[in-house]
Amino acid sequence: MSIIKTIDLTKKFGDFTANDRINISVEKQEIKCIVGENGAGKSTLMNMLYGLLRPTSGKILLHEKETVINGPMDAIAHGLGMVHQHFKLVPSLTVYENILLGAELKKSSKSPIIDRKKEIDEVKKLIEKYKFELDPTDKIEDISVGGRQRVEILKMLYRNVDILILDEPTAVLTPQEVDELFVNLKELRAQGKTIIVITHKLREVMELSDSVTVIKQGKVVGNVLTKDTSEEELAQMMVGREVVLTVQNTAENKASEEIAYQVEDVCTINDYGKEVLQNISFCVHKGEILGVAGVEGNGQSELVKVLTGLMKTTKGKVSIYGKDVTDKWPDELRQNGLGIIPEDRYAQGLCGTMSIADNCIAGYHSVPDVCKFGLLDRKNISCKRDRFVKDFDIRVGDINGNVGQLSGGNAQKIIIAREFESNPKLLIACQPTRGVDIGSIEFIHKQILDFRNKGNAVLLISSELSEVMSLSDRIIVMYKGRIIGELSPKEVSRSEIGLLMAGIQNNKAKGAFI
Amino acid sequence: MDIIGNILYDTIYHSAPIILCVIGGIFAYKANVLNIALEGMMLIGAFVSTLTAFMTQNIALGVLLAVLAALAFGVVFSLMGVTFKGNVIIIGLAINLLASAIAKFVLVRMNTSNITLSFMNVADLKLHIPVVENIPLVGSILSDHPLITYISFLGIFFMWVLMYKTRFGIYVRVVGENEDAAKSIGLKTDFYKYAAILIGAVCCGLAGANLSTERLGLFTNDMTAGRGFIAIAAIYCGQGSPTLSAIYAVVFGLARALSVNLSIYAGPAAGLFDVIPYVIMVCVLTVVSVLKHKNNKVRGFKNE
Amino acid sequence: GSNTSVSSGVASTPAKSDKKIAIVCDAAGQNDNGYNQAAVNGAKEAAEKFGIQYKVVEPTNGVPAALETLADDGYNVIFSLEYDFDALIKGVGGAKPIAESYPDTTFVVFNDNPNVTSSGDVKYKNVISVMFDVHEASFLAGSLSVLVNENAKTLFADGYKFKDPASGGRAIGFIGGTNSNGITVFSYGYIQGINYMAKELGVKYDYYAKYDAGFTDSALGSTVAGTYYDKGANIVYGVAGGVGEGITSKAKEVGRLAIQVDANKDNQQPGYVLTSVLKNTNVPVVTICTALVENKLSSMENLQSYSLSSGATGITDLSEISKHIASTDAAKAKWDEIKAKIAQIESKIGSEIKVVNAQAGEKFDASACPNVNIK
Amino acid sequence: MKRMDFGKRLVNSVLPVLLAFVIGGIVILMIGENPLDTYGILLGKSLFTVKGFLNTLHYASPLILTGLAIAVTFKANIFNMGVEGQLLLGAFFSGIVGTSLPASLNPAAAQLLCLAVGVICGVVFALVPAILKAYCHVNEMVVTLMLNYAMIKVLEFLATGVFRDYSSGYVCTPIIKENAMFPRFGNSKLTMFFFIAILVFIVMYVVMNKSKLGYEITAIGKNPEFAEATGMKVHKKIMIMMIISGALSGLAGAGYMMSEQFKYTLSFSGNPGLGWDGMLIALLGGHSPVGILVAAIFYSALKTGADHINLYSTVPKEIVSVIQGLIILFLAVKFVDEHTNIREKLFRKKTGKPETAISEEA
Ligand SMILES: Nc1ncnc2c1ncn2[C@@H]1O[C@H](COP(=O)(O)OP(=O)(O)OP(=O)(O)O)[C@@H](O)[C@H]1O
Ligand SMILES: Nc1ncnc2c1ncn2[C@@H]1O[C@H](COP(=O)(O)OP(=O)(O)OP(=O)(O)O)[C@@H](O)[C@H]1O
Ligand SMILES: [Mg+2]
Ligand SMILES: [Mg+2]
Repeated sequence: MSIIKTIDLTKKFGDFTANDRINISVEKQEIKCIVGENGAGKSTLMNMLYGLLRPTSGKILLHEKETVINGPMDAIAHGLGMVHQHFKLVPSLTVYENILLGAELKKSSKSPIIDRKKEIDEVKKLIEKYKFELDPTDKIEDISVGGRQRVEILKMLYRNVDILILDEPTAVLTPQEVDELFVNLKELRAQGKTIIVITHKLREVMELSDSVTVIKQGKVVGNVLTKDTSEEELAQMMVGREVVLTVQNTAENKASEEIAYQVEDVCTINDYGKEVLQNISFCVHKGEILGVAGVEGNGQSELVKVLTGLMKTTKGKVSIYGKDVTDKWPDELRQNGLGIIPEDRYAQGLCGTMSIADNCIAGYHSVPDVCKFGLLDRKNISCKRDRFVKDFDIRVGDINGNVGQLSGGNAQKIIIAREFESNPKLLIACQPTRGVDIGSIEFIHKQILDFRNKGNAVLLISSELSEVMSLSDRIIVMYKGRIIGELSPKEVSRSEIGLLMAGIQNNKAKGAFI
Repeated sequence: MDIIGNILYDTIYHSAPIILCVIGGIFAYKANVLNIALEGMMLIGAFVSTLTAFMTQNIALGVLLAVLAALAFGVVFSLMGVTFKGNVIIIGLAINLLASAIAKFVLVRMNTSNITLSFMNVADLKLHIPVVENIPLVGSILSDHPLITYISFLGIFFMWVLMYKTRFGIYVRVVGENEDAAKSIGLKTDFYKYAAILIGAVCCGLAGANLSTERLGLFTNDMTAGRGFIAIAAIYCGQGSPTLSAIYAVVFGLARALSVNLSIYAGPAAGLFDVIPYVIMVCVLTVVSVLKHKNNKVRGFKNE
Repeated sequence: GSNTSVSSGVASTPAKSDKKIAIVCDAAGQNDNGYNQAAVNGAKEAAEKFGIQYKVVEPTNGVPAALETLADDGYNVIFSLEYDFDALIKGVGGAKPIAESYPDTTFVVFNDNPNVTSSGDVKYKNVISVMFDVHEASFLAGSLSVLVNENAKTLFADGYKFKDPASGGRAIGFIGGTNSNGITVFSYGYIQGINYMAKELGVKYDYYAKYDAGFTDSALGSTVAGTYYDKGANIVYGVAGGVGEGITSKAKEVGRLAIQVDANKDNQQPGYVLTSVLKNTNVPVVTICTALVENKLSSMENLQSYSLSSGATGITDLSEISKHIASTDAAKAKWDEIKAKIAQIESKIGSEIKVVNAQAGEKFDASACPNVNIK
Repeated sequence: MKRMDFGKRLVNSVLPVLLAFVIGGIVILMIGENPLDTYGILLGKSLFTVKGFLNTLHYASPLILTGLAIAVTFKANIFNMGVEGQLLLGAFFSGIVGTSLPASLNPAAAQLLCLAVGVICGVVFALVPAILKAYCHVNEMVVTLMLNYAMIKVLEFLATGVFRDYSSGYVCTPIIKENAMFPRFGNSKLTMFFFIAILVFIVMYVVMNKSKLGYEITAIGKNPEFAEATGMKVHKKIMIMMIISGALSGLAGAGYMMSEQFKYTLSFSGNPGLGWDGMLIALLGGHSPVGILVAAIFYSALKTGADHINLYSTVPKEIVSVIQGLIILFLAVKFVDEHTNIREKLFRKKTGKPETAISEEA
């Protein structure tokens, strides 16, 4: 018996069809994976099931009855809960307040005052029932990402849903946390819940699911049972052609002895005065890619901010080819030969409401060929833009339009073009392929390797473990603001790095502190 | 001793309308809507309360209509700002201008430069608090204020409860902090923004009635004289906490009281005393901000 | 509209005239219940009497612009109530003085006599300066204040809360809008009046004054007055537009007295306004309009001074406050005695009593008022 | 695309004005007057006679400058509400210098000197909130609002004290010397000041639209984090913008002093004040220099028109304030911009609120 079924479900945003006559069916007590590239329309589909979006046409059947879902509360009333890709938690509130948000317990039915004690007790019971690890009185802003996800799941379980939708739940977890989550999910399935998981990590699909639906450009292109398929087959369905799943760093390590980038003893604190970077030291040689691995929230963000001039150090020294650049501003760093692919492309890399041309010069808008006597040379800028678009195969609808209209991959390519074309000697690449489809990943990875092969240095920071492992010549792992170990990607396994990322040091990590 | 008593009494006197604006304004602040129309809402409250009292000789009705008038402005503000998503700073400025223009227009039509309520004596509106009244110093400070002044101080506690102990308060804060989270649990975010703005309007209406009818028995053009902006400064200094922001309102009241009471002794420099409250506010704001950012190592201004 | 008669109007009386006059208000506007409004009322009266047309203007782009436009439009007499004479008399920005550009228009300015050459001669025949001897009126108010203050217990019934003069009640307050001659002229005359009476009675008075209360924030007026009442003042004199309403409101609240200015505002808070120091701008307006219709304008003196006897200035007839004098015989007798005393002083002003006229540039010497202790 | 944008902007600016006029018209009808006649008087004399139009241009001069002063900061989402205070300070001291100059000084030199003093005063005063904002993260809007009140009081103190013209019956500083006054052209009030304002307008047009600084201002307004990350040194740019804003305000004050007021009075800048008018003009002109130029002239016509309403009709001129308020109110809402609005919202979801971006797309 199918518990959820959609019939020709369609969603249009203006002229753009995000979901095109989607037909899927989920059986009771199964784990269903939905895969697809970024922007394929997975979240849109789930948002319609959860009532956040209204379908343009088509039907949703719940328990084989046609149902109109008028918003999240309605969905929950129908026993359907969702954990979003971007958590919907309130950082300044506590765990219990977040779980009970919208369903607060009052002193009595007439009293307007909330009963704090009763609420905490209730949440404690819930946590015990599902054997999650959480303290109900912690503030969300103080707990780990994994913990936040557990809060999101509990939020739904408290509301007694029997269908749970998880949108890219593993993106921010360590391999160990992923395993734990999978155990939790399988346990929930055993207790009778139905689970839909959205992901584009094919390895996880194979490990977790009972059946898979593949969506491409808003259409269902495949519906298979997990046991009948393979990663390669799924990848081909997703992209529509054969793809190299990961570009391998096959070239021999030609790293020279010359140190291109040296970071010594760097520390910094966050707004609350907590030391979020503790004595970070490492160096990158010419012709080398140094990967930084770690679970998000362990200081990589701060490290990147410090290294790209967005944050100041409290201590330590950074130098590029021997030149001290500690606490220099981003423009000075760029003048010193640093190229930057920032962590969040729409926050730090691009301005979505400015034109493509304007974005093509950002960060390099003072160089003489675009700026003379303080005035911008519009003609040269347009030429530059046209060159980028051609050389990097950036697909733009309206060449005079804003960057916000570009797809994620193409937007990222603007940054890649801008930074590589300025001939840096050192590149800091932070999450270079986040939110980019498999085809573009291939392209970007190749660019980075080529850059390295020309004898330049690269610092690669990514939460995507496979990316770090396949590209880097050396890997350092960050945990709680410190470097917990350095290893060679060729000598360690995925799970060994995973342990290190979780703070558990094993003996293979040579010289835990460098 | 006497002068200290006077200064403290005046502190309460000058603080009351600002506190009302503050405790009303914090909800909008928490809901992430910058309401700079506090000034205009207070002015229209002051105007309508006096006008109504003048025409009906009924002060309670005056206060009621003042609140309704401020509410009407609140509705306009919400409609333009929340429903139509206009720029709230501009809307706030417009409302401030409009309130002043409407009052002036009506006064011109009434052929007068101000409305004086000669049928009543504001001294009769003062409440004598039975026991407190007789305590030396304390009595002279805490007793003999009009009703809305007491309401303003009690309001601090009430708003604190509303903000931190009830669903409504939590939801307003959630809407301000993470609108997506609010939507995901089915909150009508616009409803909470409206409510936050309208609470502010009610309080501003009361503040206006307090300022004009209740304490002076008269309305003159532009009589709010920037008090709404002071309230905004206090809200910023206190970061939207009802108690903390109200304390800043009192600080301003104290500065005003000092400037009025001490200017007698200041000789020719007395004119500069009026600068004190504003300068104090800027200094306090600077100190608060420096403390808040003392650990800030991140460059830039994205959060402001 | 119902207010046509305020902004402009034509007389309904048969005596039709083709003459036009205009009043250019100062910042307080035509409905200030005082100085401007009185002038407007004067124009209204003249219109009814002589059938001339009148126009009231509240300038937004400055007085000179309004003067020029009105002169262009052929107004015969333009009364300018604002202190803004440079464009009219001296000419600014290389332009000719307005008075010179429009020789056929008569301009009337108030409270100052800018229309003189460096040698003291009249500069333009078509400019008339109107001065009020408000310093003398203020002097009367000062003397009255002391007399009332000393006898407050006797004069007034219950309900008032005067501070006993013998124990700290010998203080008087003054609140002015800005620190200018136009304001200090009132204050200095007032001080002298207080001093005169205090000396006669052998007492000393404290004098509290604020000269920069502005003209709008009545709440401020109320609190400042409050501090003066607290200091023992039983009477506070306000020369500060809308701020003055705050003072009377405070007077009522504390059960004491205020003195108002410009128009007769004694019934603003009946019983709590001792008197008003008048500056009846309607009188010169009517006088000059009369000259206009009688074609005697050119022969008019270019400096018109309105003394106490003209009725254009002075203090009110005290009829409003009289209603609040206690009904005891003692009170009535005392009140009559005070009124007689004031009348007697009035007759001496100008001759025996010389009052400093700050507006005429005379300096005030505080040491000449030993019985007033200026705080 | 560009044409569409322009059309949209035009509609978004014109529609609120029309709407405000319609509502104002209803009010005028309600008090029994003819709105069309009133509006005819309001705009006719100030726009459609030569002298009237030149006078309108004259009164537009300070408004062009204050409008630009507001726009240059507002465009970067820096809210310099202190334009009024900066203008007054600039005006005050240019007036003081103007009175104390030797009468024999060459007029050009005298005028330049006065303007320079005005500019410097505006800049110095703008530096206070600028430094507090750039280096201490103090909210500039609240600070500038507070400092305005403080400045008005300080200037009143100075004008009633040391710098008082004792020969005058009211509070004012002495009138400036003849050589510091901008002479008028012909019988209208137009002076050099208008052409200075136009010159500044041209410079600001280039700065805002063609220069690197303009590019950076736009970027800071649209995405400060992006601006910082691409090396625009936002704190320095805040200083620069505030300095420009202060300089323009000071210049506006000095010019108004030298072409219209000639002395500082307590109502020097009128009510609500040239700085506040500048805010309306910047909004009306959509923060673009050309828009500001047009808006300033329109607004100036309204202001001179208010005098004419006073003279030639019986409608209270306060109706003009009501209409102004309504215009601003309606301007706040983009009438025909739903499309871009939604796009902006989408975009904001991606970048905004750092604390909510707990998990990123992977
Ligand atoms: N509100 C909206 N308005 C217009 N277009 C939208 C809207 N929401 C989503 N889209 C577009 O619809 C398409 C599908 O988006 P959706 O978020 O469903 O993708 P997804 O498969 O979840 O991608 P990801 O893996 O990045 O989460 C995208 O092209 C997106 O730009
Ligand atoms: N907010 C938007 N407004 C208008 N069009 C949009 C918007 N978002 C996306 N689009 C359009 O939808 C299309 C799909 O965008 P989307 O970001 O989903 O692409 P994608 O499939 O994720 O591509 P990529 O793999 O490069 O990230 C793009 O061509 C873009 O022009
Ligand atoms: Mg998605
Ligand atoms: Mg994408």
